[in-house]
Amino acid sequence: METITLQKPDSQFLRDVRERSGQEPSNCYQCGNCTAGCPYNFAYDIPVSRIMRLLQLGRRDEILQCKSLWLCATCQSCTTRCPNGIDVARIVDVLRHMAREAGYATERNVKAFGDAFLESVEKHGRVFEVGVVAGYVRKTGRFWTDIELGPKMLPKGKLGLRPHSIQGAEHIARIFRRYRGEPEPAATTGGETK
Amino acid sequence: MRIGVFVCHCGSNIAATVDCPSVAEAAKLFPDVVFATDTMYACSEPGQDGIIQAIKEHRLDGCVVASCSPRMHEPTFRRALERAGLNRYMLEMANIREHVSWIGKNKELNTGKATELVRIAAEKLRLNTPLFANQFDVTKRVLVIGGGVAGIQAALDCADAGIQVIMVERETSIGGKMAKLDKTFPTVDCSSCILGPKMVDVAQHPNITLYAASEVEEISGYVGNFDVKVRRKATYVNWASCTGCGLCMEKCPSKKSHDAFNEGVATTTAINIPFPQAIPKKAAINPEFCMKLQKGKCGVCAKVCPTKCIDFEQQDTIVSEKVGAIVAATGYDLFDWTVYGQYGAGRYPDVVTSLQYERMMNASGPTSGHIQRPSDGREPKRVVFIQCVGSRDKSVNRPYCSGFCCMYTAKQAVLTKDHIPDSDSYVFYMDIRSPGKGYDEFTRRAQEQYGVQYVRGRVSMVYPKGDVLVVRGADTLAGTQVEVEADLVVLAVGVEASKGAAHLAEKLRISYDQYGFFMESHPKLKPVETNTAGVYLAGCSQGPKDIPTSVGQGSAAAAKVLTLFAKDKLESDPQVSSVNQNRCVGCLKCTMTCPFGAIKDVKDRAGNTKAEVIETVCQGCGICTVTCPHGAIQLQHFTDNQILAEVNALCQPELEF
Amino acid sequence: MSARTGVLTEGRELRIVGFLCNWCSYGGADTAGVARFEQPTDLRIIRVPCSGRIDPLFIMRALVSGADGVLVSGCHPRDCHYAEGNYYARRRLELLKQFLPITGIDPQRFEYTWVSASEGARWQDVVTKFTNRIHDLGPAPRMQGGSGYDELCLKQIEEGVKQGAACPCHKERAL
Amino acid sequence: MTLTIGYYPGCSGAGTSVEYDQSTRAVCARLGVTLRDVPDWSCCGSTPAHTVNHVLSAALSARNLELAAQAGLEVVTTPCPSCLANLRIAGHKMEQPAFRDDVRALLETECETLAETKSTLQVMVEEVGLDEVQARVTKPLAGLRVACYYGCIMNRPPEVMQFDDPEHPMAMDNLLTACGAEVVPFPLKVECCGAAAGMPRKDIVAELSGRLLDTAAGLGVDAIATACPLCQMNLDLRQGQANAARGTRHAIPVFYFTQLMGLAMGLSAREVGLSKLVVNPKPCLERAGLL
Ligand SMILES: Cc1cc2nc3c(=O)[nH]c(=O)nc-3n(C[C@H](O)[C@H](O)[C@H](O)COP(=O)(O)OP(=O)(O)OC[C@H]3O[C@@H](n4cnc5c(N)ncnc54)[C@H](O)[C@@H]3O)c2cc1C
Ligand SMILES: Cc1cc2nc3c(=O)[nH]c(=O)nc-3n(C[C@H](O)[C@H](O)[C@H](O)COP(=O)(O)OP(=O)(O)OC[C@H]3O[C@@H](n4cnc5c(N)ncnc54)[C@H](O)[C@@H]3O)c2cc1C
Ligand code: SF4
Ligand code: SF4
Ligand code: SF4
Ligand code: SF4
Ligand code: SF4
Ligand code: SF4
Ligand code: SF4
Ligand code: SF4
Repeated sequence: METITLQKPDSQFLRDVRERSGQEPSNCYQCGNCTAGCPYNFAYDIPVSRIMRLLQLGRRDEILQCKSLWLCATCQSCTTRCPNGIDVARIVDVLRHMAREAGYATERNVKAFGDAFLESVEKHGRVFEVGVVAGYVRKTGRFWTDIELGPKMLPKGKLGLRPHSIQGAEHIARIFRRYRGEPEPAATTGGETK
Repeated sequence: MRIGVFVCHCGSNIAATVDCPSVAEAAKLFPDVVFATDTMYACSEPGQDGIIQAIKEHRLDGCVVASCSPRMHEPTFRRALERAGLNRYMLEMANIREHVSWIGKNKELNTGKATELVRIAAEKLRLNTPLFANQFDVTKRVLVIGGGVAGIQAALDCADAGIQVIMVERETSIGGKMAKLDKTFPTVDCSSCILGPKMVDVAQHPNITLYAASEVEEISGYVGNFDVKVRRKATYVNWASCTGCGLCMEKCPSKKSHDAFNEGVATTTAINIPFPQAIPKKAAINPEFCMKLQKGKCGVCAKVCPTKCIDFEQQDTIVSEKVGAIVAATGYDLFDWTVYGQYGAGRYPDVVTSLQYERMMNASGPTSGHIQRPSDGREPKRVVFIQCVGSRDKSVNRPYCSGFCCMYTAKQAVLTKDHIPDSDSYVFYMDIRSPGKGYDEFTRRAQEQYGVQYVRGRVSMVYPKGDVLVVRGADTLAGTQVEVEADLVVLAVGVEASKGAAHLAEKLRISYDQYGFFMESHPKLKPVETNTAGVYLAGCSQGPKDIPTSVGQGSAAAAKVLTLFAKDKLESDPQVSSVNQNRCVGCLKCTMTCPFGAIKDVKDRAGNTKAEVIETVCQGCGICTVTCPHGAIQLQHFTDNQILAEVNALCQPELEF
Repeated sequence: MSARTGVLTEGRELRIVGFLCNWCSYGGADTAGVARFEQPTDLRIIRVPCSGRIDPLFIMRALVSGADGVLVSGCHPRDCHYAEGNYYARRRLELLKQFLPITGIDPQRFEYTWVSASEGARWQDVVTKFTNRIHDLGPAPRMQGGSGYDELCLKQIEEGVKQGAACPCHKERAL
Repeated sequence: MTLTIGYYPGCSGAGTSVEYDQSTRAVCARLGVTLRDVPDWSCCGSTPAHTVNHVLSAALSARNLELAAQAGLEVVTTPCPSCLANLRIAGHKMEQPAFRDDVRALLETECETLAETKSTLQVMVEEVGLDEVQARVTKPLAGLRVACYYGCIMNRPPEVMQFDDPEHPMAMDNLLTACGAEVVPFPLKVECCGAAAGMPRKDIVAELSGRLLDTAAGLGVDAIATACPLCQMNLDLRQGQANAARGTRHAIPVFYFTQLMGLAMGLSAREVGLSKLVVNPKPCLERAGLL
C-alpha cells in the first residue's frame, strides 16, 4: 500500500469542503458509525468513514476519484446517527459536486443517469421517463438493462410515451442556463413574467 | 508606602509571550513602587526567598506578584509575606498567565496588558490595610450525603477518628451502585463480600447516625457551623420496631411493584426490603403499588407483622442537625439509553443495560445468577456488548467518557464465559480505556484467555430477526461494515450526575458543571475540596470514577474533614464588611439585603440605631456595601476606594508608561 | 482556533474593563486560559468577590473616564456562591442599562452576563463577541474638556440607580 | 371535515406512480380534504439535481413553492418523499440569506413567500387525524398482515423533516391500524431500498430491496405498505429482479398506504388503481376477505 506523507495535506481542498458543506471534518473521531449504517457500503470502494478520514488527511484526488461518491443515495442514515452531529451525507454530496467539477465520474452510468434526468427536466419542465431512458442509453451506449421491465410498465400506463410539458418550461430552461452561466438567448430575456 | 513588584516567568509559560523584564522595568515608574524585578518561578522556594529578601532589604510594605491566577497561589504568597513579617493582606496579584500569556501570542500586546494589570494591582495595594482574623468555635460533627461506597468510606474514616457522623441516604438502604454489582474488576472478587462488612460497620458504629430514606431539605450556616434540616420520608413502617423479618413481603399480594434495586429486571412486592444485606434492614412500602394506600383495601402486612410496625398514616418528618463539615457523595445515575431509536429504544426485551446484566449475573439477583434472555428465558450463547452508549456522544449532549465502562464490559464478558462456557462474546468499542493498576492486563486477558472478540467501531443499529438480534456495526480496523447475530445485547450505558444533584449543589452553595457533576476547587490540587469552605466531595458526584478511586476520594474527603476539625477554633476570613459608625445613619438597608443575616442593629451610646457586622457570619460578598446609601459599610480589602482606584488606573484618558 | 473564533489581533486595542466575580466568572476566565482558548487582548479584568459587590458607580466611572466598553460577569442565577448576590447584581445592572442612554452613553458599550467556573469555552465566546462589538462601535467619543460629569453628577446617577434598586421587588428571584 | 391544501403530485405521480396519485386524490376526497394542484408545477429535480448542485436543486424546488404561495396556498402536500425532501430542504436552506440570494439569482424572482411542505402521510396524521380516518372506515382491513415501510428519507434528517421518529416512525403504522389492518412491527422501516440506483446499478437495488423483502417474508406478512414511489417501484416492479439475483421466490404485494386506506374506506379496486401493481395483490386481498 502507498505510504501517505502526512505533512502534505491539500489544505485548500479541506477549506473548500468545510466551506461548501458547512461541516467540520475534524469533529470526526472515526467511530465508524456512518459506515456501520450505510446501506451502500457493500457496493462502495471506500467506506464512508474512511472517506471522512482521508478528508482529514486532505487526500483530494483519492477521494474525488472514488466510486462511493457516485453510489451514495443520500439516505441520511450516516447523518442521522453520527455521534458528532456531522452531516456526513451533505459532505458526500459536496464531494460529488467537486468530483463532477473536476471532471471525474468513476461511476459513469450513475452520472449518465443523472444527466439524462436533468436534461429531461430542462427540456420539458418535468421528467419524461421514456426520454430519460433514451437519453441514458444514448450516453452510456448501453442497451437498456431493464428491458424486461418495459412490458410490465407500458401496459399499466406507467411509462408515458409522450412528454408532458408545462407552460413554465422555458423558465426552467433559463434556470439551467443561468446555472451554467450561459448567455441568455436574446429573444427570451424578459419574455415570461411571473 | 513602599511597594515591591515581582514578575514571574513561570518558566516559559509566561515569558514566552510576555516580556517580563520590561514589565518589571515599567513598574518601577508607578507611584510608590520602590523595587521591581522579574523572577523565574515566583512560587518556588528560591522565588519565595527572593520575595522575602526583597521585603527585608527594601523595607517593603506591600507586594504585587504578577504571575498565575490568585485562585492558584494567593495563599502561597500570603504566607511568604507573613514569613517576611508583613501582614498577609498587603499582597496583590496580577494574573498575567491565565488572563494574558495563555490566551494570546502577540508579545507586544501581552506585555502592554501585563503592565496595566500590574499597574491596577499596585494602585489597589496602595489602599490596602492590614487585616486580622478572628477565631470561632467548630462543631465537630460531619454530614455525609449519599451512602454509596464513597460516602461509606468517608463516614467510617471520620467515625473511626472519633467524629460524630450523620449519614443521609435517599434510598431505603445504603450501598449505592456497588451493592448491585456481581463481581468487581480487576480482581473479580464478589462485590457484596467486600462492601457488605463496611455496610454493617456503618450500622453498628456508635459514632454514625444513619438516616436512610431521607434527603437534605435545607442547609444554612457556614464552615464549622452548618445547620442542616433532613427530611425523613414516610416509609409507612415504624423503623424503630421493624426487625426486618420479611414476613410482610412474603404475604403482600401486590407483587408487581417496580424493583428499583434489580433495575426493573424483575418486579417485587409493594412492601419491600430491597436486598437481604440491606442496611438498615427495614421494610418500606412503595405507595404507588400498595393496595391499601391506593384503594383503601388490604392491610395484610399490618396483620402479619409480628411487631405491629405498619403505619399507613405515617408522614414525612424533619430533623435538625448541627455539623461543622459536609461531604457530598451522591454518586451517579445511568444515562437513559432509550433515546437511541436505532438500538430499539427499549422495544426489544433482549437489549439490556450493563447494570441490569449485573443483576442477572448476581447469585442473589432475580435469576439467581443464571443469565437468561428476558424474552424467553433461554440461555444466550452469543452476547454482544456495545460500549460508549450515551458517552462520548455529542449528539446526545454527553461528550465525556464515563471512565469505567470499558473495564466493567471486559469484566462482564469474562464473567459471561464463566457462566456459560460455550458462549461467544463480542465487544464493540471505540477505544479501550483501562489506565489503572492491573487494568490493561485485565482487558488483554479478556481477549487472549477468554477469547472475547473486540471489534473497533460503533454500532449503527440493532434489529430483531426471528428470535435473534442483528447487530450491525463497523470494524474500522478491518475497514468495513460488520454484522453479528446476538442472543443478548448488553449496553454499556454512560454515567450521569445523580438525579437532583444540581438542586443539592444549590443548597450547598457549591458549583456544578453543565452536566450536574459537582465542581472541585482545583482539578489537580484540590480534587475533593469545593469553593465553599467546609464542603467536600467524594466519588462519582464529582465525575465518573471506579470503586478504588471513589474509596480513595472518600478517605481523602475524610482527611480534609479531620484536618479542619484538628483545630479547636477556626480563623475567620477578615475580608468581611465593617461599618463606619460615624457615617452610618441606621437605616438598616444593609440588614435587609445581607443574604446571610450577618448584620445586626445595635444602639450607640447616644441611643442611635447603628448597623454592626457579625464577623463570623459575614461571608464577604459585599452586597451590603453597594446597598448602603452613605458608603458607611465597606467590604474590607474590596472597598469602594480600592475598586475605584483600579478603575482610575485603567481609565485615565492618557495612560503612559 | 483563531480562524474560527474570529479573534481580533490587528488594529488598535480598545479599552475594555471587566468586573468579574471571583467564584464563577473569574474562574471561568482562568479555565479558558488553562485550556489556552485564544481571546482578544483588550479586556482588563478587575476581580470582585461577587457580582453583587459591583456598584453601578464603578461602571459609570469607567465609562465616563475613557473606557470603550465594560463587561460584567457573574455566576449563573441560582448558582451564586453567596446564594443571591447575582440577583442583586442583575437588578442593579438592568437599571443601569436603562439609565445609560440618559447620560449620553451608548448602552451597547455595557454588557453583563453569567459564566460559571467550568465554562472556559463560553468565556472565550463572551469575550470575543463583546470585544468585536466594541470594535464595531469604535472608540468611545471623548468628551470635550473633561468627561462633563463631575463627582456630584456621578453620585446623582448612582442614587437614581440605587433608588430603583432599593424598591421592595428587588429581592424577587424571578429569572 | 373541510380542509383545503396545496398539492404537488411530483413527476412520478404523473407516470410511474399514477396509482399513488390516484389513490391519494380519492382518499382525500373521501375525507373531505380538497387538494388544489400547484399551478403549472415543475419537477423538483429529485436526487440528480442535488447531487449536481445545491443552489440549482433549491431553485427548481423554490419555483414550485413560490407558485404555490402566489396561488394563496400556505401549505403544499406531496405524497413523494423525494419531492418532500427537496422541497423542505430548499425551504430550510433558504432561511440563510446568502443561499437565498444565490437561488434568487437563478430564478429571477424574489422568493418573498414560499409555501411550507408536508408529506401526505403527515397531513393524514396531523391535519385529518386518526379518529377521522377511523370514522370513515367501512371495510376494515381485518386479517391483513402488513409491514409498513417508510423508506430512508421520509423522516430524515430529523432537523429538516420535523415529523415522527427518525428511527421508528409510527405514522403509517397508526393509520393502517386505524383502518383495521394487523400491522406487524417492521424493524427495517427506514432502511434504504436502493433508491434511484435502479437504472444504472440494478445489482444494488436487488441486494437492498432483497433484504427488505426477506425480512418482511420472515415476519409472515401478507403485504408491504409504502409511502414512496421509488420504494414501491424497487420492491414491486423489481421484485422479480431481486428474486433472480438472490435466488428467492417472494411474491409479496407492495401497496401504497393510500391504496389500503382507500380500500378500507370502501373505494373500489379501480378507484385506488390496484391494477397498476406488478405483484398481483388479488390473492392476499381475497384471503383477507377484502375483495
Ligand atoms: C454496570 C456497572 C458495573 C460496574 N462494575 C465496577 C467494577 O467491577 N469495579 C469498579 O471499581 N467499579 C465498577 N462500577 C463503578 C461503581 O459503580 C462506582 O465506581 C461506584 O459505585 C461509585 O460509588 P459512589 O459512592 O460514588 O456512587 P453511588 O454508588 O452511586 O452511591 C451514591 C449514593 O448516594 C445516594 N444519593 C444520591 N443522591 C442523593 C441525595 N440527594 N441525597 C441522599 N442520598 C443520595 C444514592 O442513593 C447512592 O446510595 C460499575 C458500574 C456499573 C454501572
Ligand atoms: C512527561 C510527563 C508528563 C506528565 N504530565 C502530566 C500532566 O500534565 N498532568 C498530570 O496530572 N500528570 C502528569 N504527569 C504525571 C505526574 O508526573 C505524576 O502524576 C506525579 O508526578 C506523581 O507524583 P508523585 O508524588 O506520586 O511521584 P514523584 O513525582 O515521582 O515523586 C516521588 C518523590 O520521591 C522521591 N523518592 C523516590 N524514592 C525515594 C526513597 N527511597 N527515599 C526518599 N525519596 C524517594 C523522588 O526523588 C521524588 O522526589 C506527567 C508525567 C510525565 C512523565
Ligand atoms: S459517524 Fe461521524 S464521527 Fe463516526 S466515523 Fe462517521 S463521520 Fe466520523
Ligand atoms: S447518505 Fe450515503 S454515505 Fe450516508 S449512509 Fe446513506 S448511502 Fe451511505
Ligand atoms: S507563581 Fe504561578 S506563574 Fe509563577 S511559577 Fe508559580 S505557578 Fe507559575
Ligand atoms: S413483618 Fe414487620 S417487622 Fe417484619 S419486616 Fe415486615 S414490617 Fe418489619
Ligand atoms: S397493605 Fe400494601 S404493602 Fe401491605 S400487604 Fe397490602 S398491598 Fe402489600
Ligand atoms: S470508559 Fe470506555 S466505554 Fe465508557 S465511555 Fe469511556 S471509552 Fe466509552
Ligand atoms: S445601610 Fe449603611 S447607613 Fe444604613 S444601616 Fe447599613 S451601614 Fe448604616
Ligand atoms: S459582605 Fe455584607 S452582605 Fe455580604 S455577608 Fe457580609 S455583611 Fe452580609
